[in-house]
Amino acid sequence: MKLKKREAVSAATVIAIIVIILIAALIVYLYTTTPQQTQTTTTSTSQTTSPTTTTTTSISYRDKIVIGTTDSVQSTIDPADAYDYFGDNIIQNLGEGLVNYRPGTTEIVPALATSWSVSPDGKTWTFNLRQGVKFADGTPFNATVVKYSIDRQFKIDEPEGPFAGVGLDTIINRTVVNSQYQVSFVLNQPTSFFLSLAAFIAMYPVNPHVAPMDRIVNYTGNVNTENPNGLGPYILTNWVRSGGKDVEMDLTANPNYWNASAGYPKTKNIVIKFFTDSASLNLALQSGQVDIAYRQLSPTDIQAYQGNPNFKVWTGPGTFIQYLVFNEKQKPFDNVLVRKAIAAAIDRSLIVNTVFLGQVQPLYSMIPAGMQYHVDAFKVYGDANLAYAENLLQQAGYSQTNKLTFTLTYPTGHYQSTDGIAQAIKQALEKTGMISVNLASEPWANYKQSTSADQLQVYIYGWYPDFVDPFDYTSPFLPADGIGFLHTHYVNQNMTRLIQQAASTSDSSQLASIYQSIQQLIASDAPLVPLFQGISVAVSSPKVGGIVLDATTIFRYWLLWETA
Amino acid sequence: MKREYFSPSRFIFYSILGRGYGRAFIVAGFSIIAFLSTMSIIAPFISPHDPTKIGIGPSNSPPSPSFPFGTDQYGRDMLSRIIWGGRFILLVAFTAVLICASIGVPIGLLSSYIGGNLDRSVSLIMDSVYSFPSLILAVMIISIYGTSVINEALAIAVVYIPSYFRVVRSQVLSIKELQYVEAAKCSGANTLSILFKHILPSIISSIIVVATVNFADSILTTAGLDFIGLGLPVNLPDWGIDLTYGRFELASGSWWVILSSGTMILLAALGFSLISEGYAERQNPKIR
Amino acid sequence: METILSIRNLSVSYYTDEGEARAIRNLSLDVEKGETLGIVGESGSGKSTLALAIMGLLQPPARVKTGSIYYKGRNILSMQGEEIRKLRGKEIAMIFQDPMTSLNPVKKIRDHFIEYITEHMENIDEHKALEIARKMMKSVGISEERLDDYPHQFSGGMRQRVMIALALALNPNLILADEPTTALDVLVEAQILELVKRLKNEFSLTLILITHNMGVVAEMADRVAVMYCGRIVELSKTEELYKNPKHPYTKGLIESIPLLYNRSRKLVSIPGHPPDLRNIPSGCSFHPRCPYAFDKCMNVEPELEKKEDGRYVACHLY
Amino acid sequence: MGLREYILTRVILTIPMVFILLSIVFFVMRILPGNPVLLRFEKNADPQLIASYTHKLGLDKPLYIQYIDYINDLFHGNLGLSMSGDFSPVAPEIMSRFPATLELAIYSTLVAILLGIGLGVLGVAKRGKVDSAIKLYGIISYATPVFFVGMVLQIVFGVFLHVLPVYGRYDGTPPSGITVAGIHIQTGLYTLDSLLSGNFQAFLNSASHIVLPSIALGVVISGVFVRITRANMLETIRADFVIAARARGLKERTVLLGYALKNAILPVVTVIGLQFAILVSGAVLTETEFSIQGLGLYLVDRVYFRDYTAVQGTVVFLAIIITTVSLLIDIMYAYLDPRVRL
Repeated sequence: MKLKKREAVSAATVIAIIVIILIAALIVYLYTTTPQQTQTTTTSTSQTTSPTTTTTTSISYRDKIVIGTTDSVQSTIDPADAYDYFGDNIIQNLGEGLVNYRPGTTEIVPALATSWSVSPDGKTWTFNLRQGVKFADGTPFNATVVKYSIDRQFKIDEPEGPFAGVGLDTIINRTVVNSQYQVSFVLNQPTSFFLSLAAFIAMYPVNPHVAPMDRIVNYTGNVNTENPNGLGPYILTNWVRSGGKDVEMDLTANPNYWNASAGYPKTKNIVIKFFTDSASLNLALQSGQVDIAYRQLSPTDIQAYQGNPNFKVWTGPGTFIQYLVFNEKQKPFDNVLVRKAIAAAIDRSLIVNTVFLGQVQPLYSMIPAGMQYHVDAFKVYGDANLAYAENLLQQAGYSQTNKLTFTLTYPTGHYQSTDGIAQAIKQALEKTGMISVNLASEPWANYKQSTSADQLQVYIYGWYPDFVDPFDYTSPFLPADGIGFLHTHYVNQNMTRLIQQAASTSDSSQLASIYQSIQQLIASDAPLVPLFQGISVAVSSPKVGGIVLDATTIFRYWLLWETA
Repeated sequence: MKREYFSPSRFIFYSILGRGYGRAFIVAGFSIIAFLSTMSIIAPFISPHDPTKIGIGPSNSPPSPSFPFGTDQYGRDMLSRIIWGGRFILLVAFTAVLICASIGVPIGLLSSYIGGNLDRSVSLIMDSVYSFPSLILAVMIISIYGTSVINEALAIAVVYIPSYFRVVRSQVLSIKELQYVEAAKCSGANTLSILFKHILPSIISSIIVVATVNFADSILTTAGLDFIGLGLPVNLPDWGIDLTYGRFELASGSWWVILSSGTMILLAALGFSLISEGYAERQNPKIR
Repeated sequence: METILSIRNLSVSYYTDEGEARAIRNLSLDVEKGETLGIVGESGSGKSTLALAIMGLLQPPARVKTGSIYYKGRNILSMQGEEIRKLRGKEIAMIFQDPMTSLNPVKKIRDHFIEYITEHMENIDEHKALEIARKMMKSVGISEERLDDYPHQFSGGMRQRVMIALALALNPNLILADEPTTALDVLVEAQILELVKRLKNEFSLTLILITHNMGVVAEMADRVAVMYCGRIVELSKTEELYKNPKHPYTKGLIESIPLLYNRSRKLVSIPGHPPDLRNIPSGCSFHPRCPYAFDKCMNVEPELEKKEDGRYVACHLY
Repeated sequence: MGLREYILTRVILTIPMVFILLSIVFFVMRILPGNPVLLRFEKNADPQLIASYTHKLGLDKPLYIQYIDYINDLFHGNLGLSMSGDFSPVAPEIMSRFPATLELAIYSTLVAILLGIGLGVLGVAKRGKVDSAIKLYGIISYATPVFFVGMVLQIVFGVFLHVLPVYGRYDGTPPSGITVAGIHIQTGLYTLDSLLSGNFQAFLNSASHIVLPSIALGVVISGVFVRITRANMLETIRADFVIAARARGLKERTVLLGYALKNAILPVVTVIGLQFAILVSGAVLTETEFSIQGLGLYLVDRVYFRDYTAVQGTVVFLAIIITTVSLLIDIMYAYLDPRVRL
């Protein structure tokens, strides 16, 4: 009888094992029957051609495209407040700047302003406005509206908003209405990149009937009275928000859009669906719940989609960069030899190929490649230059037995694959035999706090551009007091002087030499070590067209189309 | 029914592995746990690679002779990660069990032995916490104090203290009036020695049942914390972390990462569940 | 006389982790139509197991090892599914020991009747079934309004009346009463026994009365089978058995009955305990407790044999 | 003890239990050294701003005053101001998130009960190997991380079979309920709202979204139900009244369902209350996995933003819900049992 019982139990175990094996076999079978992913990268570069020019009229288009993202509007879609990637991107589709970028380039083209000029002293910029433009609710657009919008930014003065964030509050002195359709900005000092700032959402005009002078417009559920924008290609028709987290956003074509006669937007309705993480976004794309996945699929996902005929992978230059930061208050990182040794020992190919599967590019300057005035300044160190690194470490007093030991901290829940980056850095540095790295991680909010409290030694940060200009890749990292948001405590009078010059010079050959000096100085002092620069990637159904990914990082819904 | 009293040798042979109901479950459970713990302890000696080292193999390569469990997204060896991956999750669970047993049992003993209003108040507090979900409280505590093995263990422990308290209390109340305790009282033994010498030994098997359930739950809660990003640092080799991050690779075809790590978590929780089921059967043979 | 139930060489064991417990050992017995057969013995002698075996209700870990039970020529033990289900209740009904727990606590009495009757007789609708129920309740002396009550609203004796009413509802041939009055107090016990007696005649039933109470058997039975350790050790007419018990165990049982009218007699109890069924003594299983045991008793197990006076005894003394 | 006294005692006992739980939450959250407002403004820490928000949140008062305020606020349904974004009140956010969690809880409990009781009865009815397998299912499903089950379901049904949505609660604008006699009824339970408004398409839309999450969570919880149903069934199946029923020749179906199950099911009801804790923990994970914007995901999000009041508010809300549910289930149990019902 005892035997009998054992039989029963073991029979059950056998059944369980068989079930598990069957499930496993099913998964294996299903995977092996899907088309194998190939390593060859089919670069489907930005197809900017619009459907009307490439197709015959017999093809019909869908009037709705569903976009999936893991982003979320962090607080509001008010240009006085929104200073996060997705909030800004929605404003770029619901609103319009005085000037804008030509899709696919960083060339500034007329938008709400038809022409502009700058005074000889470089301190007064005058814009001639497009006439007859109306907000979605019919409110006319004119110079008073522009002045109202800029004055409102000053009045609200949100410390965490975009206006103060890029320093517009210190750049602009006042706004002057010259006539109904002409407006001038008087600046405190000549600013070479003011036109780029004019294309930034902080200077987007808002609807005075929706946006009160002294208050940020919060969204409480009314799409008609709580969208301060209204000059862009789309209007907001539905926004499902729950507990500060987006669920779905519906946009529809703005009938009053100034460029509507040119056939924009291409697709009448845009639906944006929000996902908690890349895994759910990926699943939704595969299950057909979304047509386009943009920000943020994992490198593995993207690799899997390349070569899959059921999907189209779109890539564009990325202006997102990531870099290593030293806090010079933490010994021994006040020693330039130590910083340089680390800069030399880092192996970018390990990060690029192993962590990101080749989907990012190695970066040798804080100014990303492809941007004006970029110089590969950090190439002087090379990659995994162990001999040089060991030499520098010996000079600093370290050896195989007396190792340089420190903690590298990385954030979680904010950037992609930071654990892999940190591990790659650790492995490369420890190859010198003279460095021992401890890894630590903190959730993003704690991480920022620890940074501000000077508690971290070596850490990782990333940067998205506010406006497309080298200035935005130097000045924020290198404040005169060495604090800023990075807390490097790196202070160098020459650097401060060079950055001031870069701000006020508008001659491009002069700028080139100034930025070259800045980049070389960063390399030789190594307060920061650039690691890599991202590539913008979107994956869509093969029927989708019109995705333009360029250095501006603006995702333009109004160019999208999809065949039925 | 006759009550069995504690004797170490009898306990080992009869309670742990001895014949009787639920033996198959208990033996299976203990084997699983012994296997997993041994593997975790000797991981440095048996692991073929450094579990944290990236780029050991190609990324996301399926199981092959050189990488029997495949590799993950960074080209780390999954076999090594599986071998190492039990260390922290089991350590957290073990610490949690240790903490709440060493708080819950003495409180239960004292409170129920002393009785009166004190017992009533303590019971009320314990009852309030008893049905509270461990994950929620753990999320709350970790959100404030940050993640570490000890914080996670503490967070999980808080919710489980009442389980020990309740089982100890109900047993003590029934034992308290028994003759040999009365006899010990009369012979002038003090309260503490009665509690720990006479009462504690006779309730140890009930405590073991609670502890095994606690173990299984702690493992699942730890994995859950990993899943919502409040677990241990992600660079540690850990089953929960591999299962969480493996999910991001799953839809692209890397099933081996979640299959191996998920199975290990399941096995660990299953091992303890089997033991508790076995003991439950032994105590109540009807449910066989 | 017609034999209604015939048990042949029945052996039943309980298979536990601690070993095989032999509850019934090679037992044979015939029950004649219309008689009341008493089966007596201490607890653990296998009486209740025998009752369950007759009903085909043995559950694991109990199992029939050998033997057969013929009811009207059909072997109950080889019956399956519907066949045996239709036999139970319809042909053979059972009355249980504890009326407190033998009724479904979440069902009204009327529902007990209705489902019982309709599941056995397809051509009877609920309405007619209820009529039968009313009639049966009346015949056991309970007012029919109480059909709408739940079991917990009845007293123990009333519940046993309900159980009896239920058992007789389909007019079965054979009634197995397993300690029907043990759980009741003495006054109620007498009422119930009276009721059973009356109904037995009214419905011309065959009754197997299982009890440990020698007094109840003396009152009710035509014949008595004495069980010890899974075997029948003595079987004879009730009067003869009481007047002249043969087997030492039977003697012991009878001597342990307190008699009101004979206080001078010394009350004797059987020394020792019934043996562990997993470890039954060799030879006569009663020998360790038997005052007359001799060598043979320890080695050879006596068979139940018909003695010259027509009585069956399993003992080497005769 | 009569039913009325029982319920009364139970209700009275619940009050201090809720109170204790709320106090624990309060003190655990306050042991944190430093000012939570500082955590929020890591970057541009303007002392004046911090002072004003500290005051606004009442964090400048002595601890015991804060405690009194906290309890007082709770009585008025006020869970404080969120520390992220615009300091909006937490309570309305929680209420807007609650239906999603409730809907998931209802359907997954339904799945768990059907699966658990079905398998439990099947095992007892068949015994032998089927029963061993079911018993093992009960243990394994309890030991499986809920998100592991979810992953497998998402891959199989969402990606390979393309039959069910793998995330969210609804495609498009959720159903708005119905207006009856000037009163607008909107439960926030999309499946119910769509039925109320008679929109069958909307019902299919919302129902298809809830299928996978509730199966994932339901399967995991069903383990407890299988085990408890089996144990109770085995206990009742040996009960005298079941043997008596068999002896009356009742059909096996009637015996199992009408006798054994009908009596075994009552204790299962109490388990619904006990497994509620597992359900809530599981909901946090399931909501994260399926992007359901319920309370669980809210909690996780707010932790990430270090939104201290929102975390506290959510935990308090859950504490009240959990205590209430267990109270209601105890009362329901008392009503269901005819032995108590008099």
